[in-house]
Amino acid sequence: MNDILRVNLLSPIALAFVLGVIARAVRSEFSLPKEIYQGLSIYLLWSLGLHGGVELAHAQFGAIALPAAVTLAIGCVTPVSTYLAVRHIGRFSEADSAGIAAHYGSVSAVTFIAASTFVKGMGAEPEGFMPTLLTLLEIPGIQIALTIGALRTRATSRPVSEIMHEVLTGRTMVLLVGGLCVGALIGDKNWQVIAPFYDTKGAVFRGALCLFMLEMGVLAGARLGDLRRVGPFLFAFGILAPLIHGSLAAVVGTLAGLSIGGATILAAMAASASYIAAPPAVRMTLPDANPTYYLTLSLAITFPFNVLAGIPIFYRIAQIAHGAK
Amino acid sequence: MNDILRVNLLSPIALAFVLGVIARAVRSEFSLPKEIYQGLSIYLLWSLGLHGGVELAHAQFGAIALPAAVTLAIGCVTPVSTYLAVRHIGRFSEADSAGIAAHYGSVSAVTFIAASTFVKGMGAEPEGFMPTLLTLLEIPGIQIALTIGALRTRATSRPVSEIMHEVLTGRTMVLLVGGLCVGALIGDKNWQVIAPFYDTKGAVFRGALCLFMLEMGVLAGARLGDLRRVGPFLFAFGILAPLIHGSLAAVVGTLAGLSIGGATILAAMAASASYIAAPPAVRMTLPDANPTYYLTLSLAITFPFNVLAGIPIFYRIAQIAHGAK
Amino acid sequence: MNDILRVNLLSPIALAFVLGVIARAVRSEFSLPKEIYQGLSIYLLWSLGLHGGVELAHAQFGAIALPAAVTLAIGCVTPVSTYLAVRHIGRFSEADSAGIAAHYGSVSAVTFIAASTFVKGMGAEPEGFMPTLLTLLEIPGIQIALTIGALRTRATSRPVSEIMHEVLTGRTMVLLVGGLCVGALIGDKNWQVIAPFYDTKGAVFRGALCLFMLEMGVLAGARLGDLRRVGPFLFAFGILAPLIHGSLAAVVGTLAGLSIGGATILAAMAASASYIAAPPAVRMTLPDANPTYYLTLSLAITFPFNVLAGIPIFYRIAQIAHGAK
Amino acid sequence: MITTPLKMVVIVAEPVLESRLVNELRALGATGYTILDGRGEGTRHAHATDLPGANIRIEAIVSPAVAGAVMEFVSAHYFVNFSFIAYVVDVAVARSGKYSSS
Amino acid sequence: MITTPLKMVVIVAEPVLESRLVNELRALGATGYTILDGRGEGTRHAHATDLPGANIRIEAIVSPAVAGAVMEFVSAHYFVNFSFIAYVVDVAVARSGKYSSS
Amino acid sequence: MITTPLKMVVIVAEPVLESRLVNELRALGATGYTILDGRGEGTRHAHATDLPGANIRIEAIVSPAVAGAVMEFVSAHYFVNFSFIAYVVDVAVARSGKYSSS
Ligand SMILES: Nc1ncnc2c1ncn2[C@@H]1O[C@H](COP(=O)(O)O)[C@@H](O)[C@H]1O
Ligand SMILES: Nc1ncnc2c1ncn2[C@@H]1O[C@H](COP(=O)(O)O)[C@@H](O)[C@H]1O
Ligand SMILES: Nc1ncnc2c1ncn2[C@@H]1O[C@H](COP(=O)(O)O)[C@@H](O)[C@H]1O
Ligand code: NA
Ligand code: NA
Ligand code: NA
Repeated sequence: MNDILRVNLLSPIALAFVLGVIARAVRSEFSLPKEIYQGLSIYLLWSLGLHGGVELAHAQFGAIALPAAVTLAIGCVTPVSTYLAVRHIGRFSEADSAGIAAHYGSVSAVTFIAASTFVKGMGAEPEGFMPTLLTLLEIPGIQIALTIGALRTRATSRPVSEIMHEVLTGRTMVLLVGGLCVGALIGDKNWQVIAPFYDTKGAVFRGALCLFMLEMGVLAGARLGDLRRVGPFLFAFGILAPLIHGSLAAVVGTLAGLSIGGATILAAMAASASYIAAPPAVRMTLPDANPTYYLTLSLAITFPFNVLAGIPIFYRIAQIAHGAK
Repeated sequence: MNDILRVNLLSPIALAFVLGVIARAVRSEFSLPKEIYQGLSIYLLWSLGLHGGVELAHAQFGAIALPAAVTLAIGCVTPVSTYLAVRHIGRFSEADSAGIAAHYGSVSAVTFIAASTFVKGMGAEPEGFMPTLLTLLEIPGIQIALTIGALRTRATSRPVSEIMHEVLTGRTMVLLVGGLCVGALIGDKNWQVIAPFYDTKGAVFRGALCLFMLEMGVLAGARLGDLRRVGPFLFAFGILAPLIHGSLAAVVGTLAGLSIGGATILAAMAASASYIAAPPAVRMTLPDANPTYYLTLSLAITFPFNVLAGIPIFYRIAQIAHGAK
Repeated sequence: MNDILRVNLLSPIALAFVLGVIARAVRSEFSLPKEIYQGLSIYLLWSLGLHGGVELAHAQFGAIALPAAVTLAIGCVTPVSTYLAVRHIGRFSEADSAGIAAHYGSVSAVTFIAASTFVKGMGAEPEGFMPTLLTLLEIPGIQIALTIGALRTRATSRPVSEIMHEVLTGRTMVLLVGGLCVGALIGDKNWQVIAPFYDTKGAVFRGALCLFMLEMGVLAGARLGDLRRVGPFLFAFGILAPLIHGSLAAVVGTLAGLSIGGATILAAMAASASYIAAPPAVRMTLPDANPTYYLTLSLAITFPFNVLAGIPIFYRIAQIAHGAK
Repeated sequence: MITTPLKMVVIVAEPVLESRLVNELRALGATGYTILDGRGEGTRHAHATDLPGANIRIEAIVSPAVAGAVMEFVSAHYFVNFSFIAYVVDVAVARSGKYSSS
Repeated sequence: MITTPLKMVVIVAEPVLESRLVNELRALGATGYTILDGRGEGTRHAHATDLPGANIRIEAIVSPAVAGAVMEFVSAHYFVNFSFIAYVVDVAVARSGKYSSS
Repeated sequence: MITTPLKMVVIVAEPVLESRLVNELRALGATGYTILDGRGEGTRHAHATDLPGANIRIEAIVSPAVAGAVMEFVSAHYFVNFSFIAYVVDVAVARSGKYSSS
């Protein structure tokens, strides 16, 4: 276990993230230009979709049914469990609880990418259809949480349907779903030509990921000051929730027939909290939910935890689960 | 023919473009940051120039004379034919006709790049000096059309000479002409070192081109709503003009001694309408020409037609012409 | 010598820079988007740090002690010599003299990169720890010059300490020092995976450097108009100072045991004038120092001189010094 | 030359509100608007963006009546929950016709 | 402190007009200007840019006389064919000398 | 609706001054500010940035007293050595409480 943790902590991705946090901690004004940061995330998502599509074209669809079902189930469970915990244990307002639930119900694509990179580095090649599962998990969690919120709180300031259209047509979905289709259509010959640029195991992709994680560190570091504001309950929640959601997903994923790599990635998805699709959606539908809570949780607690410790832990659990099978 | 069309439609470039259009059609707000889009186009043009220069250094200049003459001829014919058709068949104002003529007289570098990528994919290696011809075609078309406009309409609001200086020193010319010179000077040894990054047949170039085409699709999609505005005549013109200009150029190019690949690219240039150099130049010299007409034509009709159907058609015509020779 | 100069002048880096200057000279409005320019410099510095760190992990620290000492010595000598020359020979104000001294006391990372690229191209592989020396030279020069300025001129408008914090936590330091640490920690296995993207001898790095130099040329060209303003003394100083500082450093570096490549890079550092870290620091601490002087000197005179002529000259001197040893 | 006095409503708010505010301005009678991207700080910290402090600044030149309606509306809908300020500036325009939807 | 009342002419227009407008402002007596990049919508759709809605916002602080001249000029030259608005705001400046070319 | 008249101080200056100006505005009593990135030209040339002409435009809505203090302060500290202008605009705000630190 310690080995795996050490290996992960010494990966360029983790170290770049830590560097970004440190830079912020020493009050450096360093930061990637917003457009570069956005450009990198577009490139990463687009690569993920393309490469996923190419592999999807090879997958037999029998294999994907069960994992897909499990993924959707996770998308339904995590927002509810989150809502109940924050509302009834943490005693937070309905709006705050629903807002946080939307974040944990959805998924962080970067955490997904970090997990893929980790398991591939470990030699535990995941299923080719994992990016497809990512797209399945993006939506339902937000959907469910916002609906809970809409029901519990006074009429939301804007119809959920409208918001869901924004989520469904957001950058992440366009690039992932679009990339999957394009990747599945172009065929291997075309893929070979562009693979060195888009291969998610390649140097360009991983190099770009390092730069991106550096900025993620800066953004997370910028929120460290808010840690006091969220209080002890949410702080603990930000670590326990991913641990519990992720561990369960690692086991269930294994039972659903996923490889060790696949189960680890599924766990990382379940454990992760969205900070791209969810925040604006929640802001619009639940304006009285405090953004400091859900943003600090997602960016400054759960994301670092998953990237630095969670993923290797889930990997170990998946290994054990596979052994037990 | 159908094969060639299918091959082209399933290329990453075409599919990325289509994805962009679809994203827009479903009212997605996805779009590349402006600076990334500009950065990509700078990289593509600069690569085109550099690589072209390296190959130019190897070309014997006897071979280039005739194709160059033909290219200049095309640059003189297309704006005039366009002006006459739009003015006398379409009955549009002199300003509108001259404005549209300037766009069809000039060339779209991205169409050129798409054509090069297509023919190289087809194994029909074009002449090394094609990028040089591209620079020859950039200017005269605009020049002629603006002069027609200046003569026919009331005194333009700004001297054509001043505008032409802007066109001549614009991004495209600096990067293409500059790149050609640099590429021709550095020699093969230096080129080898940077080739993987700048090679127009390489993965980085083609990967970047995909991302660029994705945004091109978004930009074209954003103008689909204007299709109603341009009316049936211009719509038909936006498809027939490139077909006619391109087919003739494919034949003439073949007679001028160009290879199948070269003739196809020449045809694509003749068929294409500029949407980078021409619009601002026309806007300044012919302010009463309606931008909706020339921009919608260039971006939403002619560009997609060439990229999706025109190029393979011209390629087929070039094949036949070569057979007939 | 002429050979070396020619080789350097025909390098993509030098030619790209010249192209940028020419573009500006013909009043072209071409320029890289600010964010792309910043993104490129972040990538270049980050690569420099990472690769340097990887090599640093292999260096025995005995070898680095003496060169490090020499580097710090240079950091103390160059600002003083600059101050004295500008103040007492050039008869410029104390503020102007101190401001210029801060620039020549510090270092231009791009000049460092150009020098590394040049010597590696020459087959004179430099020591792995050179980037470490770069970080040593970044600070003291500015520090000393600002202190001189603070002592000589009326109380500065802002405490030097505060400014130094900004310099110490600035982009360059975060990426270089941070990159060195990350690079030293990840180990060769991780490095191999991302090397094609970050290798400072690789195609991506050098390709990106060309684009960056193109924009550097534009920025330098934008200041050519100010050459009149700086007058003959500063103009001569902008060429003689790097010549003298660089030549001495090439010799001293050789005596300190540096290889020909290492001594050349050290010379380039000593000769170079900062234009990223120094300007804002000087602007804040010495507001009455004329920015036109130090910016034109750094960007439009000394930088081009080093990149086009200085580096090969220092290389030759290092060769001779090594021969004499 | 003859210029007409009108009001310019300026709103500085979280970027997430852009499309919504634009629609509401139109609905309330504004015939146009100009948006600038900026950053800032105020009396609150909440900000649902991964780029802390990012803001949009919307300015709309409208009739005094529409200006009042817009200020009413935004006070009622945004002041409580959002990073949001709104103010009105007197401006003199040419072509005043351009600014009245009626 | 003593401030002097002056006029600030603000122009929102298509980016393609930037260099031209700057020259004309100088010619009409403006001693400086500040440009911000923005986006917007108005009553017309024409926009000769591949980025629909992109605009520049130019503000120039000038004397009332120059302000009038600028409004005259732009009304005559740009209102018909370009995406273009111009308005005047009252401002109070320090160092009023800075703003008169004479 | 009821709006309160206040002053908006607008500063256009070199980007290097940003953090410093923000602190000084707060110290002088401003409760917030909005910054826009721009470019421009004036009567002076000096500009310590590798991007000639780049500027920041800071606007702060404050009480008349604070406005006066800010203008005093910047006149004394920045006009001589920096590319810098400052002007005051009358604005009418809602929620005037937001703008007084007291
Ligand atoms: N006094 C002020 N002057 C100028 N802009 C302000 C002021 N107060 C707030 N703002 C802007 O309005 C945004 C939201 O303010 P707040 O709701 O107080 O967080 C801030 O981010 C600033 O950009
Ligand atoms: N009422 C308005 N308020 C603020 N900005 C406007 C208004 N009308 C037009 N604009 C700006 O002026 C530009 C040109 O307007 P137009 O000529 O109506 O297309 C638009 O893109 C907007 O940025
Ligand atoms: N008359 C003016 N109107 C608008 N902005 C101005 C004016 N004069 C100067 N500026 C702005 O203030 C900055 C500094 O001006 P200066 O100190 O004259 O160089 C310039 O770069 C412009 O952005
Ligand atoms: Na989740
Ligand atoms: Na053409
Ligand atoms: Na130096």
